[in-house]
Amino acid sequence: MSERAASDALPLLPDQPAHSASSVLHHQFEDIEQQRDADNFGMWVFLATEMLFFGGVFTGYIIYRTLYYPGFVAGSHGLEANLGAAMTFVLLASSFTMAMAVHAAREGKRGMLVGFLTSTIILGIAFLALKFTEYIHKWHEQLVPGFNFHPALESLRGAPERSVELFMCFYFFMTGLHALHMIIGIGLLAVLAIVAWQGKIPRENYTRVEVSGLYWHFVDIIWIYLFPLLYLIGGRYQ
Amino acid sequence: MSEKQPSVGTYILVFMALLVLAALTTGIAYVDLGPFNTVIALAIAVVKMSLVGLFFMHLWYSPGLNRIVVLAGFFWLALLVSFTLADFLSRTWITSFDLAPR
Amino acid sequence: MAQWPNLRPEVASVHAERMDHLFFFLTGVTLFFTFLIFGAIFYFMIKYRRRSETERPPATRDSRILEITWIVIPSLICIVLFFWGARLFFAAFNPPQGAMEIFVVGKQWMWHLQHPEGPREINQLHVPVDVPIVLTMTSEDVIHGFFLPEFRIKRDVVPGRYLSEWFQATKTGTYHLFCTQYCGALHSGMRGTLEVMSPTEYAEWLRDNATAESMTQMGRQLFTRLGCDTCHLADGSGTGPALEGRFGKPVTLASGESRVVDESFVRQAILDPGSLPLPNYRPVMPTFRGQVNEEQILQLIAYIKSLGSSERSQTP
Amino acid sequence: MSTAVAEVPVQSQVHYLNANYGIKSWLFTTDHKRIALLYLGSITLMFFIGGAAAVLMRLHLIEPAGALVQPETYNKLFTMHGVVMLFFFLVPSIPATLGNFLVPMMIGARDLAFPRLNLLSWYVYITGAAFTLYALISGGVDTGWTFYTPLSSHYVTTHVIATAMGVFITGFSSILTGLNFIVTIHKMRAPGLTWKRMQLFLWSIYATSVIFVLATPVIAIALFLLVLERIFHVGIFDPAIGGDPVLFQHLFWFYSHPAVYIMILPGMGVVSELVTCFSRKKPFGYIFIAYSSLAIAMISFFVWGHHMFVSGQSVYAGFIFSALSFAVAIPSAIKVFNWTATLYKGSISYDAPMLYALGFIGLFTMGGLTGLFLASMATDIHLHDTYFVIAHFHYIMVGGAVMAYLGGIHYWWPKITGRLYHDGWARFAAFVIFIGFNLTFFPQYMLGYLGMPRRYAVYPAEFQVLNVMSSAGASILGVGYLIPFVYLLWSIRYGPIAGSNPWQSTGLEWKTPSPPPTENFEVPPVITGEPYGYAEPEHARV
Repeated sequence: MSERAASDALPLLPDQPAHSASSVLHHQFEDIEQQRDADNFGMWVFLATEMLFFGGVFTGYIIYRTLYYPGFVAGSHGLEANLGAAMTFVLLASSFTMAMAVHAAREGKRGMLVGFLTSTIILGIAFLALKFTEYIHKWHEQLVPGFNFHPALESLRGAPERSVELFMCFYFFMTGLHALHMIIGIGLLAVLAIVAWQGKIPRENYTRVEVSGLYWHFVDIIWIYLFPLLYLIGGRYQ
Repeated sequence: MSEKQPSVGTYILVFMALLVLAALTTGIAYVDLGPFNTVIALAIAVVKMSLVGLFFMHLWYSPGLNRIVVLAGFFWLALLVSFTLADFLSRTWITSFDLAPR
Repeated sequence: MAQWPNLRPEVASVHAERMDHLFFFLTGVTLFFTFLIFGAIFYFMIKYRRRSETERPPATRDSRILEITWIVIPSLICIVLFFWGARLFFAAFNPPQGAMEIFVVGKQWMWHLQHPEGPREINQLHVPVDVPIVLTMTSEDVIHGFFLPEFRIKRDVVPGRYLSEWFQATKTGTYHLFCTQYCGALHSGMRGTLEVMSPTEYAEWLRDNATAESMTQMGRQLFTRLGCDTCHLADGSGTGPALEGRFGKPVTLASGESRVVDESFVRQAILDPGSLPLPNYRPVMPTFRGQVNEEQILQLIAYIKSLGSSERSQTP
Repeated sequence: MSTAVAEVPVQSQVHYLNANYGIKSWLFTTDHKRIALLYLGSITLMFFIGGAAAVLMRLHLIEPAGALVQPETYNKLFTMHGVVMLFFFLVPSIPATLGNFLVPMMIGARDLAFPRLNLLSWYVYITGAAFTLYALISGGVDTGWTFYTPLSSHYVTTHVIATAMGVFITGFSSILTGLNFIVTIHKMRAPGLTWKRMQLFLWSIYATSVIFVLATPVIAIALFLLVLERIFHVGIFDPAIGGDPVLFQHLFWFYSHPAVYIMILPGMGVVSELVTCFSRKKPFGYIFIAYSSLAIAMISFFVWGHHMFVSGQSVYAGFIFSALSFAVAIPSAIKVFNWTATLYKGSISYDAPMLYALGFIGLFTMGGLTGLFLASMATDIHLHDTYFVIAHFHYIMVGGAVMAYLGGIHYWWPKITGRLYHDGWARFAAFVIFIGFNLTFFPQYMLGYLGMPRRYAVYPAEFQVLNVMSSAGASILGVGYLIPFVYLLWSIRYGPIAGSNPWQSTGLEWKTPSPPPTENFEVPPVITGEPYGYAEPEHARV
């Protein structure tokens, strides 16, 4: 893309009426450059709010981890680390395909864009499937607080049952919140894929794809932290 | 933002690095390093986050304002965590009767 | 008929006196600045009122010195207020040695108050004058707040924890006791009275209200009824550690962490033994959660304390 | 009426109100001015709901044993008064109405950065309000607006989930509004409008938006965890499994203290505009007022622990929070001194907006200084959760924020509706509100010092005289608030036509005809000079 000064969007002369003909530019912006800057900046501010939204429950996690460390270690060993690792790989792959989708949108290649968007959606659904199976396992192991929390003795590993239940509360709250954001992301991308397939995403204005990409990468980053903090507390060598 | 963009090659390189780091995180967890397990796991997570943030989310190429917003987000998060943790940890310093259960 | 209210609550303790001094200083600062601002506004409104519609007042220069003065002066006042308040606060929550201990259990909409000598009261507390009284408080359900306005002390009563506050009455009389943390429907009914009596009256009151056993004796009965003495033998040969002379002293757990055996430690040991593994004892102690309520735990603590506890050490 | 302009002002033919007609043109509008009016209507409705609860409470407290309702109902009244007044009136009041209307006009833009997001924020607000009104109608909630656990999560049987979800949803409306303002102020300023040439109202709206965006998510997660704990009967605040109720208080107050600065900062912005316009003076220490808004926004996140000095928080954390609470008082003091200095050698007129502004400065000084009583730890032991706290925050919110809101509504009313209201009635209403307010809340300072706890349906008899005085003041205040409602609506139909600049203000928003066209400016303005150029000759400033 050329340098900013010679940006390819037609520079609007000051006395030209504000709303130029192309439907791409919204009437309140001077030029396409300002619109893209505003959209991305707005998304980053929204991601800052999401950071603090997850931050609230991370704060609780950090506090209770320092207060009830044995319970957290025991609870963490109750989780299947291999399943967690698989989910991490799936989500990193989906981030890659999402980045490629944004790249395709930039280049204006409709087929590649739709292809990468659908592969991101498929990987997202795969992640949710893995997550759902893990929840089923936890149900069978009777580790779901509130419903049937009767852990077998050896799964407590000597830690008090209350602290393990507290850890499982955190496990379900944090991964549940993350899964909820995944579902919203998949819905977003599905709509985007359809709109892209109909060819409504022109080369000059692909910010919708870019913004969805930012959201998807953010949800991936949350999982990058969730995996070590929930599954690998104090290492898995015991 | 619309200026330089990472090439496909960069994306593939970053993706490979992420996969290696993910494998590393799980691998190292099975090695007994005492307290360092947590430190290393978090360090790897920070590196992965920076890779995704800088390249996949184009922070490396975007104007300063977006970076300031990210830093502000981290600063406020650190504020919430540190002050709350300060309360919980300093509860047992008081020399009088109200000692929090440990 | 409601008589005209006095504007200052009774001063019944030395702390109340000191706190009032800070309160009056703050009132002075507030009144000074309020009259300063209101005065300036009225003066300017009258002196510089708009004479004619087309009046254009000349521009005034900003003055950096003025700005600095009204940053520095409020900052100095704030620094003084901070240290004065913080020192008084620290003193308010640091009871003197050997204070008389009263156990308080807050329950939805009533206060259970228990004297170590045995008498138990509801919504009423009788204490001697000129004796430092420490209130060790916990709640059985929601958060309550124990407020003695005439002593200017207040502390929330949080379930799952012991929180304490202390006072030393300098005047006899009947004083208010309010619950100040909203705790449900009859929060405003959760009130009581504090009777401060002369030492002789107090001794006489204790005799009149003497119960069969003191808290310690009730604790011993509970200790045997729940079967604690089958493991915790006096000579330490049982499956559990001997408890004689352990209260108030540090103990090292299996995880190497050293903790002082205080009320919270004993309460956690009773309700959650698994979380306090000892180095050379098997973790077989069952939890007594659900079998003992807060008052019974306090009685067990009183009994364990009476097993020759060392002088109450001020933990680090 | 001091604004008799020479030529008879004629109203512009086509403007944003008559650009198009019909319900759909209002419900699907993306024009920031119309959205501001939608907010104005819904906020006024919520204000009267909250106000009704307040009047009932004050009537109930006339007698020590309670004159009107059962204690359970009283608990529901003060909870609903708190929730509705704070989350549904004060938080969105100035930013969503005056902010939405004025920010694009003050920076010379055609609209906000994301107009559709702006409309979505109103619908999210209405959805949240619907949840809370459902809870109100079907039995109310009696946990207090603070929702402290474990009372709210395990021990009450009222509609906690519906109210908590209502507040949770309305929080997103604040986030969207804040996000919109931040992006608009950063990215869409007119050419030549540098940060130092922006009007002070924009500085305070920007600072408020920073708090909106960074604080609201934390109460969203706190209430979300509370609802989960209430549904599944187990959660991280549950003392039965080792959870700590004080953690909920940390998460709650991390939002709720910056939220009180969300409520007052826009009011400060309005007062900066009013004081300069009605004394025809450049603000004294413009940069100090501007930067103190940002300083308040920043430091307000460091101080939340002063709500928890006696709630089981550690003494050492208390020291940190107490010191920082004193630090946050300094920027407010700077603002008050600078406003007062602005009046010096000015040409002050006593229009209604100016009366509200001067009332704000005086009452905000009282409110702010009584905050020092609660920041200093020792006096907070005695005064916490008593009527002293009630008086303190009402002096700031009612004496400050609501007065500034009314002043702003009166000041920009000619620009919003193109009509002038009857100034005599307006000044009378301002006077009645000032008197009623002081009579209501000043006795509560004394009640607090005497030790009367807050949230009490019944109280000892010795507090009755002061309570009766307070209830008397409340009735005057209630009447005072009804008067503007009448003559402002009256002025829409019958008020004289206002010109584009009835107060001869130098604000950029007054450069548009009133009511302004949908695009605000026919020709996008270019800014050359400093703001508030009252001393310069009439047309020096474009």
